[in-house]
Amino acid sequence: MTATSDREQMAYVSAQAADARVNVELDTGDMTLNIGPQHPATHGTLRIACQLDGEQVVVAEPIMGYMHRGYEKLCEVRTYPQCTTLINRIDWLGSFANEVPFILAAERLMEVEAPPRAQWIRTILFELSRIANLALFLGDMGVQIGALTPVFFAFRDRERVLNQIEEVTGGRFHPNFDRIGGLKDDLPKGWIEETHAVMIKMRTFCDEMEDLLVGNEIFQARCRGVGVIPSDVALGYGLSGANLRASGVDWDLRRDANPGLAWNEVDWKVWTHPDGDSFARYWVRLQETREATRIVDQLLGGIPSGPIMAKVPRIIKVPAGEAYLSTENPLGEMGYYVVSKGDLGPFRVKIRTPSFNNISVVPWVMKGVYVPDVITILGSLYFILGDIDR
Amino acid sequence: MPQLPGLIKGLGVTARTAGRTLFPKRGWKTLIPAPQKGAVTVQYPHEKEAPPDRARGVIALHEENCTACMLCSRSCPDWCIYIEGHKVKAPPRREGGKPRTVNMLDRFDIDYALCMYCGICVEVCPFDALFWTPEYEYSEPRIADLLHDKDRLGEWMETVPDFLDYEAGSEQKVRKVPR
Amino acid sequence: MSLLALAYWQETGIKLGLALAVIPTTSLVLVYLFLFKMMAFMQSRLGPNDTGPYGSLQLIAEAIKFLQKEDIHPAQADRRVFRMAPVVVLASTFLLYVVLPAGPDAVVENLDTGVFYAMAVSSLSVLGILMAGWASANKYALLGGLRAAGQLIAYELPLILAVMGVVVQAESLNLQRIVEAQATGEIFGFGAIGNPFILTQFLAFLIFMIAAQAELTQTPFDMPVAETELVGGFHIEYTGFRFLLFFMAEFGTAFAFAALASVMFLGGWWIPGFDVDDNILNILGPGVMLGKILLISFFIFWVRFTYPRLREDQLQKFAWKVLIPLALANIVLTGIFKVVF
Amino acid sequence: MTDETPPDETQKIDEERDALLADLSEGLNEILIESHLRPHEDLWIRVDKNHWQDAAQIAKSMGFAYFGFISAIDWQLAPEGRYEDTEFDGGLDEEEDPVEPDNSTGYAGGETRFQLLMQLYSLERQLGLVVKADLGDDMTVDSVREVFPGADWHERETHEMFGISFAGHPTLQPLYLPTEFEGHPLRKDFPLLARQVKPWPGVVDIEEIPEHLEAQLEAEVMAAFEANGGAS
Repeated sequence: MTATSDREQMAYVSAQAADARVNVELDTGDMTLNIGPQHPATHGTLRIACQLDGEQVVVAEPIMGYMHRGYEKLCEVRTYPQCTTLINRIDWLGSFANEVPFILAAERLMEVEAPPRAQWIRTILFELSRIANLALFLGDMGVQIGALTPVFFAFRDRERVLNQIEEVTGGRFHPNFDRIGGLKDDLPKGWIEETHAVMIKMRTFCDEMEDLLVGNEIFQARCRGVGVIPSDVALGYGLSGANLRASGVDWDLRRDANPGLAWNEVDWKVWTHPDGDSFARYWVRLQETREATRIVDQLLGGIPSGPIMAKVPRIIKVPAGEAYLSTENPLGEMGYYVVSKGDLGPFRVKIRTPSFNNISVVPWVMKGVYVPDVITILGSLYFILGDIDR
Repeated sequence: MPQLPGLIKGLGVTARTAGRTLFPKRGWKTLIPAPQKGAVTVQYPHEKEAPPDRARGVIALHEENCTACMLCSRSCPDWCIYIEGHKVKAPPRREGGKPRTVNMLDRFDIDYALCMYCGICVEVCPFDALFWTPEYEYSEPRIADLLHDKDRLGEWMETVPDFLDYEAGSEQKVRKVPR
Repeated sequence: MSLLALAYWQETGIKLGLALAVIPTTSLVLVYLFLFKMMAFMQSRLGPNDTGPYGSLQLIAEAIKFLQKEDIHPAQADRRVFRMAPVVVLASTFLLYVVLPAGPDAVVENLDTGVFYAMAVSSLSVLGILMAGWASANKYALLGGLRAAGQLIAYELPLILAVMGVVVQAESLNLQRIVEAQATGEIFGFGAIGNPFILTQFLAFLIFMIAAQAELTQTPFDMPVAETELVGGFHIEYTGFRFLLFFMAEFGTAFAFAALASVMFLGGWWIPGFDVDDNILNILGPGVMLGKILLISFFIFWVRFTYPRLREDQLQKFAWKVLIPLALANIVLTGIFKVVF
Repeated sequence: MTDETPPDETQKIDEERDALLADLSEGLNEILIESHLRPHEDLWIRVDKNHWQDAAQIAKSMGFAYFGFISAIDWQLAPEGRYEDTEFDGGLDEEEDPVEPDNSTGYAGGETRFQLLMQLYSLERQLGLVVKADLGDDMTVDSVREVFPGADWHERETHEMFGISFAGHPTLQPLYLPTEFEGHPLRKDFPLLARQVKPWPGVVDIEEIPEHLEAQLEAEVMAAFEANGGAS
């Protein structure tokens, strides 16, 4: 284990120094600080074992599995409609977005396509869950570095988005609304208008965050230049989503590998930032939230009429085959590698979650930072524990 | 135009929010503090949150429609629906017919301690016997009490709201709740 | 010039009783007004509103809850030091109240070296915090305690240097004399509102407030507590009554610093139009003081609820590279003006 | 992607993937064993397990620098099925034919029980690629940690879940499971205890009327029916 060998090395060096009668009184041993499993900065039960020299991190090693639920195994014993219930709970802040790639993968194997109206409503709900998810990040990042108020604003305004999601799907957090071949139900009357109003509120929220945090000199001092991830490292570690775009890589699956949802019907922009530091990650997410409200506004204006369900048999059997399908989820690229053998349920599901890859860069990026920066970096990488542990 | 320092802008945001919370009213009434109106929180035990009609609060059972076909029980991902039934003979529908064999429901339990609120059972039910209701106040101090039997599930039927109308452009038909 | 002729023990008894009643009350007022209500309004909430009218008895309920809790020590803790630490911190707060004047005679002890005493006593709390951090046998607590020590030492200096400007202008270390100097002072011949030193010593006031914020470990400088990284820092292992002591000390000290600021910069208990030793000020003075203290606390807490926190090294840099040179420049300038005019 | 994709676009995407496949077979040479292409969708290649690391290196040099994931597939059929009673395991509808056990492996073929899986992206081509490799009995393959640093955790996960070893990986300790955990949970023969401790409630069927009582009950019902005057 690298941590041990580093420690031994340090001990060896200090012993040598003592022999040489160098100023050994000033030399200090390392201290291991366990951040987590129960710690407010770990949004759940992640543990970061930090080797500290004073307040400086020598080695940081994330240790997870405290919330491993074995979804890949559980999916193997469930039918396709039953799987969406589980998949909802992977990234619990942007649940609807979790269902979409799985359903799309199953649809690809079955070679059915949802009618356009269903695709549009899917896209709207997808973007709404992105807003709900990122809004919480925008506030939570404030709490991570000590500002109390932003997170309350985030909870206040996210609630409006969740209400909109609940009005359609019946579930605030776990919509379970996507079906192979379409959607469970259509939009209720008056929903489009309400959602327009909510989008205006969300843009105000983004402005508030801009004034409260982004423009704040203390926030900038804490975030600028902290946890810089260059683009080649980001690609090698498989970072995705805003973490990748904050490193200057112009890659968005919504634009570059659209699996059939309505994103290419509207006018929007992929935001990138060249810096690759914590501030860039926050800034990109802020712009993405704004962009998502714009996407929703445009989509709401042009929902095509028609059915919401394609013709699918009542008992769904997916033909044998393999498909990997991923979408640009709030946290990054979420993909499902579905292997089917023509049965009622999938034969094997590999869930490629964004947070798993995003957090795997932690040992690399946390060398030599201060303890408070550990929190800043963790916060700005933005993970959801269910998304790491699955 | 010189930019205001972000530190001062930030103070402005919090002060504005405090003002809006304390004095939410417009016009001359601005001067009367009314935080009860300005705050976005719902004071739960005193006032009730009103979930949307489609909210998945609890499942109601319309027992007359249930034929004990076991579909919901078998499609439940959590295995939390327990059904038992037996067949009985029923009189024919019209004069001169033969007696029919119908299913009688003996037991219909949903264990809400296990339920994941996915709604698959409501969806697969071909006879309109299961419905969602937005009711949410049924927590219990003892976990075993979360197992609702068919009488308890039948009581929820009163709280089932009508299905909502659809947005323009929809081809869905609005279903009816059996009363 | 005493209001009533009392024996020494009677006077001491009254003063002691007053102090014991006042300090919990002050922290109660601050917590209720700012931590519960103002913060809630700033976050579109209502705050506690079930206990008592508008939730005003919430803190008393909390105190009762704290009192019921078991007194827990970590197994590895240095028990005696662990138990003593909150008392040391609270003692520092109590001692601060000794010199705070609320009227011409309404002061526990009118010390000639009042400013010096207040500064000296307020830094006692560092000792308690260090004791708590070290004795808890917890790494987070240790980090918090050491951060607190580093921070409080760094900020003691600008705090004292900022006060020096006031002392030079008032020509006294006595807090009552500083109030008098402000009451009798004139600005360019205009003396109706006296000369509150915030006008002439605005820079010193700013430095004092920033340093006080750091001394109180309020938000932009709350690294020793840092809920989201050190999970409470030095008081991570404290529960129940001992935690309550820390809590009370925190807000009691905030009140005391707001009082010091209003005495030194806002003219203290004096009301324009009254003689400085008017007896009526012994009655009205505390009210005036309370108003000014709440105003200053409002700013302290407003900043606390709005800003994120700095990093320890950034804070040290800010103290040594910005605040201390500025404070020194302020003293020099004040000295020059004092000599010239 | 709307219902009718313009034909020229179809052609174009196909060409892209065809060209990619041609490039890959040139670059990988004899390492490439088999490939499979689903037009407009994805490309699978199967490489020689002994050259797993080389394949990653070559793919990276050909622009596939964006790492996706590494995992594995156990192609053995699970002995317990879905843990529901076999009578209904084939389908919720009882008349449905029982599913034929299918022992075949997936796209790009394969001979062994375990197959390794790696997904990569090329940002320039805007295409994805799935690389597979058959694993022999020694269950060992070279680590690609040096090529893609992100593979570190994925290899650890694959190691604990399937028992596949990665030569050259310094810390193959469990990522999710407790250190003393025994077994490899994602192998098909690893039992899922949560489903074994509780019987499936769907196994209960409706109780039939006992045959010897049937005629009697029928008569009773009819008697009541007629007494009622034909109204039930």
